Amino acid sequence: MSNKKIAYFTGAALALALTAPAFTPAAAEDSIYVPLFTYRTGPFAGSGTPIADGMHDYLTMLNLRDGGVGGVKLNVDECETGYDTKKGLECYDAVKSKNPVIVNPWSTGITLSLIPKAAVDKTPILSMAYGLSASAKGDVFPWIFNPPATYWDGTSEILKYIAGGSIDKLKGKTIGYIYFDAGFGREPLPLFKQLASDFGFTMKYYPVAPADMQNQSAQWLDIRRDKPDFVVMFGWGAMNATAVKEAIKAGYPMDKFVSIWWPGEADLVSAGDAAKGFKTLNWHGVGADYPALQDIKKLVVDAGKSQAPKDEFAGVLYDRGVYNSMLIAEAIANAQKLSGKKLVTGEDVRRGLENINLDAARFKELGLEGFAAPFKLSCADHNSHSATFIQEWDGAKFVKVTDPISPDSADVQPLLDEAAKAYAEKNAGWPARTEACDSKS
Amino acid sequence: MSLLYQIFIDPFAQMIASPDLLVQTIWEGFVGGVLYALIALGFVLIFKASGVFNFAQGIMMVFAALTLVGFHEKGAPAFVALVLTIGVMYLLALGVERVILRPLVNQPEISLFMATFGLTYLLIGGGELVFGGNPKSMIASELYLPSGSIDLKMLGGTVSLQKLDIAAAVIALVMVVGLGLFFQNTRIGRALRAVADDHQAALSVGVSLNQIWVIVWFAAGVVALATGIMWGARSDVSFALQIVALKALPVLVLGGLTSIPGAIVGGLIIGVGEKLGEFYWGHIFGGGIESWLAYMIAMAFLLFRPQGLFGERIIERV
Amino acid sequence: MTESGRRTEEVLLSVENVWLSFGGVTAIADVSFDILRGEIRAIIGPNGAGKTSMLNVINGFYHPQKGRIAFQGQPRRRMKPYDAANQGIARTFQNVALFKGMTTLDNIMTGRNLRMKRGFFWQALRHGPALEEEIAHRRYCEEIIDFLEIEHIRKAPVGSLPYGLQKRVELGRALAMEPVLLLLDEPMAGMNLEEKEDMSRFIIDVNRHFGATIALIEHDMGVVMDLANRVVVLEYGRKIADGAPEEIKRDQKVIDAYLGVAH
Amino acid sequence: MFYREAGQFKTSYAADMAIFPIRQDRIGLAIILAIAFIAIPATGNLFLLDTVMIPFLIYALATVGLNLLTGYCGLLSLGVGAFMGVGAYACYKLTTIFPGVNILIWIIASGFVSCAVGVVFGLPSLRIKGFYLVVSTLAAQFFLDWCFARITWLYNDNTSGAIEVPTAKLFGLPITGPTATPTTRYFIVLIFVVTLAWIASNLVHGRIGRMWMAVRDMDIAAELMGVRLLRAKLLAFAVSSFYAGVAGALMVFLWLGAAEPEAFNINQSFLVLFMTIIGGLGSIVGAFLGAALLHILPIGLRALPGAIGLSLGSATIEQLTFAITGALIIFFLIVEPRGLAQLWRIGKQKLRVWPFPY
Repeated sequence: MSNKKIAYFTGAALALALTAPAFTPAAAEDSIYVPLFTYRTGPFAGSGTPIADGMHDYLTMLNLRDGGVGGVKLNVDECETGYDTKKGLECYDAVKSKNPVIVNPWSTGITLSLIPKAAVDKTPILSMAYGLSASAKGDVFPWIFNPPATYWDGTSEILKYIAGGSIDKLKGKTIGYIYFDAGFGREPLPLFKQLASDFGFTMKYYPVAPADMQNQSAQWLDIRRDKPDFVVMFGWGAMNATAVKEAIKAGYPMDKFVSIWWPGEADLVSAGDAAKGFKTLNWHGVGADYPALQDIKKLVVDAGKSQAPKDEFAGVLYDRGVYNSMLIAEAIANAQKLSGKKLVTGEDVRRGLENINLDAARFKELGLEGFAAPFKLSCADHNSHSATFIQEWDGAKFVKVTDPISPDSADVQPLLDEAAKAYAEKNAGWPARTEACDSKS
Repeated sequence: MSLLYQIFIDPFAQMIASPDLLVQTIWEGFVGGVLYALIALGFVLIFKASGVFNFAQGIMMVFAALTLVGFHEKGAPAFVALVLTIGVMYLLALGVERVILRPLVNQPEISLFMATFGLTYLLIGGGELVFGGNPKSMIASELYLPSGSIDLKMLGGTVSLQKLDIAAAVIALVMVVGLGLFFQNTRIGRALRAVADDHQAALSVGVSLNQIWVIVWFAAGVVALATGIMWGARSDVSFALQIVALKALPVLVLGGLTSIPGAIVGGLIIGVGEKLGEFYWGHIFGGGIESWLAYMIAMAFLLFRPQGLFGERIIERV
Repeated sequence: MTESGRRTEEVLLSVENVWLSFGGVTAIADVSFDILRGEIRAIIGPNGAGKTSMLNVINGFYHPQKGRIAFQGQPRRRMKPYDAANQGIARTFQNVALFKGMTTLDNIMTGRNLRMKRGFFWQALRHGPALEEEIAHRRYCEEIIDFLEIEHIRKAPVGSLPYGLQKRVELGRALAMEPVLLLLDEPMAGMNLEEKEDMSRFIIDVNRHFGATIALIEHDMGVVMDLANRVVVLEYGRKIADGAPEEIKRDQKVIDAYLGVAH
Repeated sequence: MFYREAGQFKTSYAADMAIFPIRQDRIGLAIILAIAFIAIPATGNLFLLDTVMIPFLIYALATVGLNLLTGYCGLLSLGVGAFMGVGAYACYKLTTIFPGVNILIWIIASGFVSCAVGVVFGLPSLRIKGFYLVVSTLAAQFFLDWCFARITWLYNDNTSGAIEVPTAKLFGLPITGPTATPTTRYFIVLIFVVTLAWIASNLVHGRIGRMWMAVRDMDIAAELMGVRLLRAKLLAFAVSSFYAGVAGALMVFLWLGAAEPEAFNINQSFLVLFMTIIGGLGSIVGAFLGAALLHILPIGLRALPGAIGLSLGSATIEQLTFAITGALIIFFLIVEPRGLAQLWRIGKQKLRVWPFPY
C-alpha cells in the first residue's frame, strides 16, 4: 500500500515540478501588451462577465479591423481575478514581467492595492469610474486615471436628480442609502454626511454585508419602517438583483429607487415588469446602433470569437466594457502620436491618457457618434467629472430619461482635494509628482 | 444612559407601536429560518448515517439549483429538467459513496470533513464550468411556484406574505414530515437509524452501509434541490448563495448535529432571532449585525447545552 | 500473602460516610474506609458496585453529595482532579486511557508534567534550563521504562501497542507522577496468566521500591488475595465487608454477595 | 542508500531528544534553508518571490499557528482569517499612532494583540467540544469581520475603508510600501517564518506540546494527570492567534500593500484550515507541505495551459483550477488520510529500511 502512496506522492510532486517553468512567461516583442483583469467566476461574475466581453471584443475588433492601433497589434490577455484582491495582485505580478502599457483592475480593492505600485512600476492604472475618488487629482496621482466621473460625482448627480435640480430642495427629506459594505459602497459616505449637514436632509444607512448579499430582507424591513423619500443604491454582483426583488416585496416605489451606474439588464430581467421605473446613472449609449459595435458584431461576435452570449451583446455593462477599451485604444493612439514610437510603453500611455480629448468629431471617427458625451483629461484632472444621465428600466430594457446632469462640483471638489492630501500624508513618503506634463491645455 | 434606553426600552416600544412590522419581521425571520433549517436538515441526514460533517451541503444546494436551471436553458421542459436534476443528484450520491466514503471509511472524521471541502471545490469548479459563472434566475413560474403576495390588513398596518415564502414553508413542512415517516416506517429508514446508532451492530444484522450512504446522500441532495429552488426564486441562483448556506452551521449546532427536529427548531430560532436582532437592535451598532448574530446566538445556547438543544447528552466516564 | 515492606499504621486517606448519586441513581451509599500509608488496599465487588465511582471520588473527578474525605490528614471539600494530582494521587483506568497519538516515552513524560517548572519562554527556546530539565526528567522516565521492561517500545506510538503493553505503559505514566497514592482500576483485566504474573510483580515492586500506597480494583480473587493487605467489599454502592483477605474469604455476606455470584 | 541512521549512536539523551535526531535530516534541513536563503533570492524572479514564495511563507506561518491549535490541541477553528485580520489592523493602528517606532516591532506587537483576542474567543472551548466548537470560532470570524468594516477608527476613517501601508525603512532600506523590493520583503518574511517555525517545533517537542497532545487525545485523563484543561486550551488559542496575527500583519504590510476587510473573510479561514489538514494535523513540516500544495499548485495550474501552449479562457482556467484542486484534495486524503506529513514519514521510513520492505 504505502509503496503505492510514495508513487502517488512523487507523481504529484512531478506534476508540481512540471508547472514550475510556467511561472516565467515570455513577452511578445512585436505587439503592445494589454492585460485585462476580468472576473467571469465567483459571486460577482454576473456583473463582471459582460464587462469582460465588451472590453475584450472591442480590442479584438481593432486587431481584426485595423490590425491593432497605429498598425501595431494589441496582445490582449485576460487574467481572472474573481473580484478577489489577492488574485488580482497575483494577476498584476504575472503581467508585470510582460511590460503592460496599462492596467484595468476592475475592482476597487485591487485598485487600492495597486495605486502605490503604479508609480514605481511605471504602469498607468485606468480605474474607469471606480476606485479611489481622490485619484482624480493628477498632480497627486500622476499614474491613476478614473474618468469620466467619480463615485462622489455620481452621488451628487443622483441627489441633484431626485431633488429635481438643486440639492437644497432636499431639505427636510429623508434619503436611504443601501450599499455594498466594502470599500466601494463606503466611498460616498463622507459626501453624504457632508451634504446632509449642508443641505439639511436626513440620511439613513443600510449596509449590506458581502456575506448577506442575497439575504437583504432585514435591510428592506428597515426601509419599510423608516419610509425614506428616496433610496440610493451602490450595489454590485448578486446584490443588485436581490435588492430589486426585495424592494418589490417591500412594496417600495420603484421610481424612487435610484442606483449608481453598475446595475445591468441581467440584474433586472428576473424581476421583469415589476421593476419598471427603477433608475440608474449611465454616461454612454446602450445597444448596438453604432458603427463600431456593428463591426464588433460582424468581426467578433458573429465570427464566434466572443464569449458573449447573443442576449448579453451590447447591453449596458457590455457597452461599458467597450467604452473602457475605447479609452485604452485612444490612450495608446495618443501615446504613439506623442512619442513617435509604434511600440509604446506604460510611460507613454500615461501621457497618452493625460492627453485624451474625445470631442464629438473624434467619437464619430471612432464609429461611436453620440455614444457618450465629449470629455478631455489633463495633467491636473484625471477624471473630467463628466455629467451623467439617468436611465430607466421599462420592463425589458434601459431607456435614457434625462439629459446629462453635471456633478455638484462646488461641494465635491473641496472634499476631493482634502482626501487626496490626506492620502498622501497617510502614506509616508508619497512621491510628489515629477512626471513632466505635455498636454496643451 | 441613552444607549441603555436604545437597547432595553426603545425596541420594545417600537414593537408595541407598530405590531404589523413586528409580525412582518417575525414572518421574514420565519421564512429565512425555514430555509436554513432545510440546509441543516441535509447536514443532519448525512451526519446521522455516515458520521460525516458534510460541509458541501450548501454547495449541493447551489449545484442542484444551477443544474435545474441549466437543463431548462438547454431546452428541457421544467419538469423534465426537475427529474433530470434529481437524477444528477442520485449520480452525485453514488459518486460520493464510491469515491469518497468507501475509501475513507473508518478514517478520522476530520479527514472526511476535509474531503467534503474537496467536494465543495469540485462542485463549484465543475458547476461553473458547465453552467457558467453568472447568476441565473430560477424557473419559478415554470415550476408553478406562486408569485406575488397576500397583503393582510391587520394591527393597524399591512403584513404582506409572499406566496412564494408560504410555498417554501409548506414544502419544508412536507419534506420534514415525509422524511420522518420514511425513517420511522420503512425498512431502509429503520436500517438507517440502526446505522446511526452503531455501525458494527448494523453491519452484523446485514444492513449494507454503502446502500444506506447512497440513500442518505441522495435524500440530502433532494433536500438541497428543494432549498435551492426556494432560495433561487427569492434571489438569483449563483454561487454567492453558498455564503448564505453557511448560516446552516449555527442552526445545525444549535439543534444538535444528530436531531432532525433540532434542525427545524434551530433554524426557526436562528432565523427569527437574527431578523429581530437586526431589525430592532442592529441600527444601534450601525447595522449589519445579522452577519454574526446567528453565531453568537448559537454560541450562547451552547454554553448552557454543549450538545445542542436536541443532541444526545455527552456523559464523561472513565 | 505477601508481607508489604513499608506498611505503616498512619492513615493516608480516610473516606467517611460518602454518598454519591447521579440524578436518582445512587452509586455510593454511606461508605467509609481508610487506606494506610504503604499498604496495598483492594476494593472488590460485583459489577456496578460503585468501585470505579469510588476511585473517581477519591481523585476528585466526581464530587460526593455527602461525606468527608481526608488525604494526608487534610480534609477536603470539592477538589479538582488537578489538586488531587498535585497532592500525589495518580491512577490508571479500567479501559486504558492512554494518549493514543503519542509515543510511549511521551506518555510517560506527561506524568512529569506537574514537576516540570520551566516557563513558556524557556520552553520556546528549548535551550539552557528547559533542556536540562527535559533531560533530568527523561532520565527519571527511562528508569521507569527499564523497571517496566518496555525499552523496546520507547518510541512506538501507544495506539499500535498490544493491550497488555498499553496497561503497562499506563502504569508507567502513573508512576512518573511519583504518586503518594496510586489508584489501579482493574490493572489485570483481560490479561493472560503470564501478563498477570508480570503485572502483579510490578505492583508489588511499585509498592516496595517506589514506596507508593496502592488502592486497586480487581476481579481476579486469586490476585487480590495474594497482593492486598486489606480488602474492602462493595455491593450496590454499600460497604458489606472490610478486613484482611482471609477474613474476607470467610465472610458469609461476601461469599453470598460476591463469590457466590461470581463463580 | 544515502538515508541511513546505521552507525549513528546516540550517547546522550540530549542527542536522542534533538528535533532532528538523524544526521541526514539535519543535512536536508541545511540544504532547504540554503535554497530558501540563497538560491531563491538569487533567481531574482519577481513573480517567484512576490506571488509564489512570500504568500506561501505567510500562509505556512498561519498554518503552523492553526496546527498548534487544531493539530496538537485538537481544537477545530474556522476563525484564523479574522485573527490574521486582527494582526493586520492592530499593526496598521500601531504604525499610524506611533510612526516613529520600527515596523518590525509593531508586527510582533500586533501578534500579541491578536493573541489577546484569541484568548477571549477561546474561552467557550472549555465547555464546547468538537465540531460544536466550530460555531464559536465562526462567531469570532464574522464578528471581527464586521468590526473591520464597521469600526471606522480601525482604518482611521479612510474614505476607502481600506488600510494602506506607508513606506517604512530599516537601516535606510525600505522594507514596506511600493519602493521595497520583493527580495527585501522576502527576506524579512523568511526570517519571521523560520524563527517562529523553530519556536513552534520547540514548543511541541517539550512539556507544553505534550500537554496539548494529552488534551487532544484524552482530555479527562490529562485532567486527572494534573493538566489544567482551560489553561492548556487557552494557551493553545493564544499561541495560535499570535501566529495568525503576525501572519496577518506580514500579509498586509509585506505582501498586499493594502487591504479591505474582505481580505480576511471566511474563505481565508477555510484556506488555512485546508492547508493544516491536507498538510497533516500535528506536524510542523506538514504545515509547510499543506501551504505549498494549496497555494503553489493552483498558481501552477493557472500558468500551465499557457506554458504548454494551450489557449483557454481565463475563466475556464479558473474553474478548472477549482475543480482540480478539489479533486486533488480528495485524492490526497484517500492516498493518506493523515495528510502529506504522514506520506513524508512513510517515505523516510521506506528510505531507512531500503531495499527491504520493513
